[in-house]
Amino acid sequence: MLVFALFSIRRAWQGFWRNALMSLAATLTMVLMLTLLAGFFVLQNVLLASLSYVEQKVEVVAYIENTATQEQVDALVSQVQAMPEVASVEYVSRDQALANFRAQLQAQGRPDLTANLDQNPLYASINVKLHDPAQLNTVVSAIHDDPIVRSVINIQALVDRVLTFTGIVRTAGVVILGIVGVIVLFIIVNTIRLAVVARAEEIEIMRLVGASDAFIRWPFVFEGALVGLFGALITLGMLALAADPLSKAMVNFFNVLPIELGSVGRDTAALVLGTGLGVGVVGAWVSVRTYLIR
Amino acid sequence: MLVFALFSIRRAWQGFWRNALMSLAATLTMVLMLTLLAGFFVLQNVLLASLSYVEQKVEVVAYIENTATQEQVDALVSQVQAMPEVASVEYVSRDQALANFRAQLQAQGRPDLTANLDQNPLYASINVKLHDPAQLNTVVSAIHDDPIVRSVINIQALVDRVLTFTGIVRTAGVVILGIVGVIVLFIIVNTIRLAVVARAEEIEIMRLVGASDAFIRWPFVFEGALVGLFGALITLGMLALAADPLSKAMVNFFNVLPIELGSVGRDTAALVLGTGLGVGVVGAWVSVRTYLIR
Amino acid sequence: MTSHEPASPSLLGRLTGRSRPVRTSRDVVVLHDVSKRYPNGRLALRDVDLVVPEGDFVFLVGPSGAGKSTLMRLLIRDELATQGHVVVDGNDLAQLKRRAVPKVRRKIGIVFQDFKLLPRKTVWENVAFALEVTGTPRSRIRPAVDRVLALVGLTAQAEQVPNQLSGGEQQRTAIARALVHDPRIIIADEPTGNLDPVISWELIQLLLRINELGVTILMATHDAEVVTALRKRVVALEEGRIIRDELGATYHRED
Amino acid sequence: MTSHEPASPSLLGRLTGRSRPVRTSRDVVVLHDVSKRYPNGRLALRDVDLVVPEGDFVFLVGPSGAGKSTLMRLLIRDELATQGHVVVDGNDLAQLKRRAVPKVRRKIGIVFQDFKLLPRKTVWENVAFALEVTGTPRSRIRPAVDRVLALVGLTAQAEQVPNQLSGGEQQRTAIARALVHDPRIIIADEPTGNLDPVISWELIQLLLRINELGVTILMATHDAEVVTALRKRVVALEEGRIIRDELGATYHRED
Ligand SMILES: Nc1ncnc2c1ncn2[C@@H]1O[C@H](COP(=O)(O)OP(=O)(O)OP(=O)(O)O)[C@@H](O)[C@H]1O
Ligand SMILES: Nc1ncnc2c1ncn2[C@@H]1O[C@H](COP(=O)(O)OP(=O)(O)OP(=O)(O)O)[C@@H](O)[C@H]1O
Ligand SMILES: [Mg+2]
Ligand SMILES: [Mg+2]
Repeated sequence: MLVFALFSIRRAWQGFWRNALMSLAATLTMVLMLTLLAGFFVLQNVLLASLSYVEQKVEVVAYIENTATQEQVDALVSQVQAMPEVASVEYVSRDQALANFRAQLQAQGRPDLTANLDQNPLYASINVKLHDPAQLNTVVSAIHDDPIVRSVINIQALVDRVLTFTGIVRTAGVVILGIVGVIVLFIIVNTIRLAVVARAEEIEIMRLVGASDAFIRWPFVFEGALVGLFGALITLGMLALAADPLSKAMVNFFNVLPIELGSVGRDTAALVLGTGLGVGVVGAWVSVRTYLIR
Repeated sequence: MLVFALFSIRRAWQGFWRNALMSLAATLTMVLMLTLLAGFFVLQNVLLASLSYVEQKVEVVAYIENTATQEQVDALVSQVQAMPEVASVEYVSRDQALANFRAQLQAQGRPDLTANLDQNPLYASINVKLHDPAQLNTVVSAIHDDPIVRSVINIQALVDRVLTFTGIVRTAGVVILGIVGVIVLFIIVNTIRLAVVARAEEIEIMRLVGASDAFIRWPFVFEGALVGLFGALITLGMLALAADPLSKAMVNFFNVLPIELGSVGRDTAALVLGTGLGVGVVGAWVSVRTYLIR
Repeated sequence: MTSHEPASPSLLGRLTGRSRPVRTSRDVVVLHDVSKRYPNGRLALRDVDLVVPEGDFVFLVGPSGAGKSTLMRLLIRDELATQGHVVVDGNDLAQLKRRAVPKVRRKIGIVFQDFKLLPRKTVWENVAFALEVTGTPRSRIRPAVDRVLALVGLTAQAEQVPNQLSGGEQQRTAIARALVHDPRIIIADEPTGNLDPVISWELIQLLLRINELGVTILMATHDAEVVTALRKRVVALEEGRIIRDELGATYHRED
Repeated sequence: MTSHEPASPSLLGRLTGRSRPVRTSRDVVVLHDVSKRYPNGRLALRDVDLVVPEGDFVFLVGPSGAGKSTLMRLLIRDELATQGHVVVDGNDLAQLKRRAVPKVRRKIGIVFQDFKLLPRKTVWENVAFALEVTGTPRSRIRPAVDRVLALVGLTAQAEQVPNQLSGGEQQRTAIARALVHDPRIIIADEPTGNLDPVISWELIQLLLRINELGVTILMATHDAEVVTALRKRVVALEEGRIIRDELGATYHRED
């Protein structure tokens, strides 16, 4: 068994270098394709994170009548808080609302005209964040019926739009990643198959001198694995080198979006290695098979 | 000559179908790669259009002292208008500014508190649009020195940021398009080379029975062109089918950005056809060459 | 010149009675009523009956296209007979499980008419290949290959690849590969077609010596001189039929 | 048995004087002081002088590895001599421009020792190939191919691809391809190696008839019977040297 494994690995190694042209072509194709796949995967992750962030921003704002007592407000807050769809509730008093407004004006560099006011024209409000923006309606109607609520800002249309948009982008992302994945798989399997076809003669002779199927198959499978492994390692090396400057650049320019990308690095490595090895092995296995069934 | 062309084309056609496995593999690779290229090209164009739109938004706002006379304002406007960097100048009077502000508040669903004002707290302004946001500084300093200008909004930092951002995205876009392009070229040339290598024997025999270089080369070149042509046509067919729903979807969700994409369709078609044919022909030419120089 | 009698008629009798032939230790190759029609419709063998006892030396002669190579291809199960039974060393090839095929092939050493050498491997590697892929430990490969290359006179060419060899050298490489694993049966398809008379004779002497050790030899050839000189068993094919099967015969029919 | 005298010693004389040999209408093949060392260091030909007048019939004999195929490869400029001059039909091959090489090759019909048939083309297409790629109009290809296939007896196999052919049939396909464009010189490298005696003789008769039409024939062979029977010019190589060049000779040296 060990002898057999050693033999297969040695032959795979020899085969790889003996057909250097084919092998390097296959490896390079593998590298390029895996880079593409990894790139799309990372983009897809960034996209998903950004979308979650955008969706987080969806909140329900209910303006409170000035006549409402603090107890009524507290009751409303705790009632809303109790709803399973709700993530968090924040009460903004009238004074706070005015302060926010002033700060906002200042930040935008616009003249502050509230100084000329004799009374605070703003209403207090409660701002509700949801677990899932799709459940907006339930929450809105619940709040709307409370007597102390003056009005609920009609953000239904906006939310719908954001939801449809993020949904579409998400689907498109998955579809594109899927298409790129299929392209990658196809091209790698194809390259490996061509490499095997180019050695049909060798397989033929092996059969005729009495090699068993395992002796014919495994060296090719290991060779496919070798192509996959080399391809994946080179890709990961390149990505590792590129990751630092890239993520710095991202932090610099996207710092508006505090995106969580903790495990993307690990996931990408797993994806690249898995795809490389998997496609190499399966591609070789399938390609050799057609020659064995005779 | 005609006999030769006919011969080459006939042989190319035969060669294509006789090595159907190789040819179809090459064509499919071509299709996938061209689709990728076209996809990136379109994305890149959408991106560029979006960026121009964003950059268009960069404008200089100069607030005018309430003491300025209409003549002074007119003089300033025409002076600014005369600057070569400036695309357009708009004068917004104090009344207009207040009207805009009110409209804006209403649009945002916020309470209108301007009704309580005894006087208009806003200043008149001139809003300057630039041809190229990079020339902001010149314009700002020119305006700033005018006595009737109260202040120029300090959007320098923001503009810098937008410019750096769009610059980076643009460069990244070009770089990514370049990388994808190189990947595409490499893989197609490689596929064609493998197809030629697989027929080294045929070339050898042609040489030995006294075929001239042209007779050896051109059938292969035409075969490469055939692969390129088929690949490009299939790709364009697929794109044409996909274009309508895609652009509808885009119009639906990106209608905030009135992007001009008039000639992208034509450009993409030219790119796909050109790349397909070019790479097919050049790849075949180069691949055959190594066998002729002996 | 006596016409050759089948060595064990009882086997043939048994074969006709039951569909599964029984193994005998005496006959290594038995063809019973074999026909081969290629997929394109060409009938390359018709109703061939042939029994080769262990240790026999058989010349297979006949004009080009008579079916000699086809018969040999049936013996290593490269092709299956469309009719009849092919039994090699007691195994009915048509009934053989896929997994058992390599075992049978390893008992046979075959010299292909078109050599079937690997163009990217050297002479040494081409010969070693047959041992490697059947799982021979490396320690035994080296001496075996060196020995057999010396035997066919290719020691000096060991490091050349096939297209750096003369036709005869390629043929001798193919012969070395067929001998290297000490097969019990050697099937040689025109092994002297590209050899000069001197080397041809050396090769024949080699085969005779191997034959004396008990190895069965089946050799297709057009070399009338060799066949006539050796006076071994001659099986003549014509248009797929055995038209002559004589012991101690010459290349041409002696009337 | 008279030793062969170079047909036009004056040419040889002139060759030694000037580096550029002059065209003569009489000698189609002239090798002057030719040596060939392969890149791996093997010296396949040493100081070979050979003059073949137009219309000659020359047997090239010698043991395996003597350099016969190498000599033929030099004539079609598949390899270049490392020393000396190779002149074919008045063209010094070393001086020949790349563009002129195909023209010279078209004057030659060559039967390769390993056939060099295209595996994906049928017999008919393989033969037609040699005409197609040299720009022959289609209308002339069909009758020419049909005629030459009939000549070598392969009409029935016209639609088979090489691996559906017997060894001899493959060899005859290669011969047909060498004949189909009416070459002025035919170079045949062991064209009878895989043929039975009857077909061998038919082929030799064919070559003799072609030779009588004025076509020069150079044939490498190990077939002692044929060489001895025909009593044509015999050039014997050994270890890359010409050791014998006799008219009306036999395969083996007659001492
Ligand atoms: N794979 C195949 N498909 C179809 N026909 C075939 C195939 N192989 C061989 N033939 C035909 O079968 C016949 C017998 O072929 P075979 O190779 O057995 O002849 P042979 O006796 O070995 O001849 P030779 O002495 O020329 O090698 C020939 O006419 C050949 O054309
Ligand atoms: N491409 C090559 N590179 C290196 N050595 C070579 C090459 N081709 C042939 N040789 C060597 O040159 C010598 C002569 O080879 P050549 O093919 O000319 O012999 P030959 O006379 O045709 O023999 P045969 O009768 O066996 O065909 C041989 O020893 C061979 O090993
Ligand atoms: Mg045969
Ligand atoms: Mg030779």
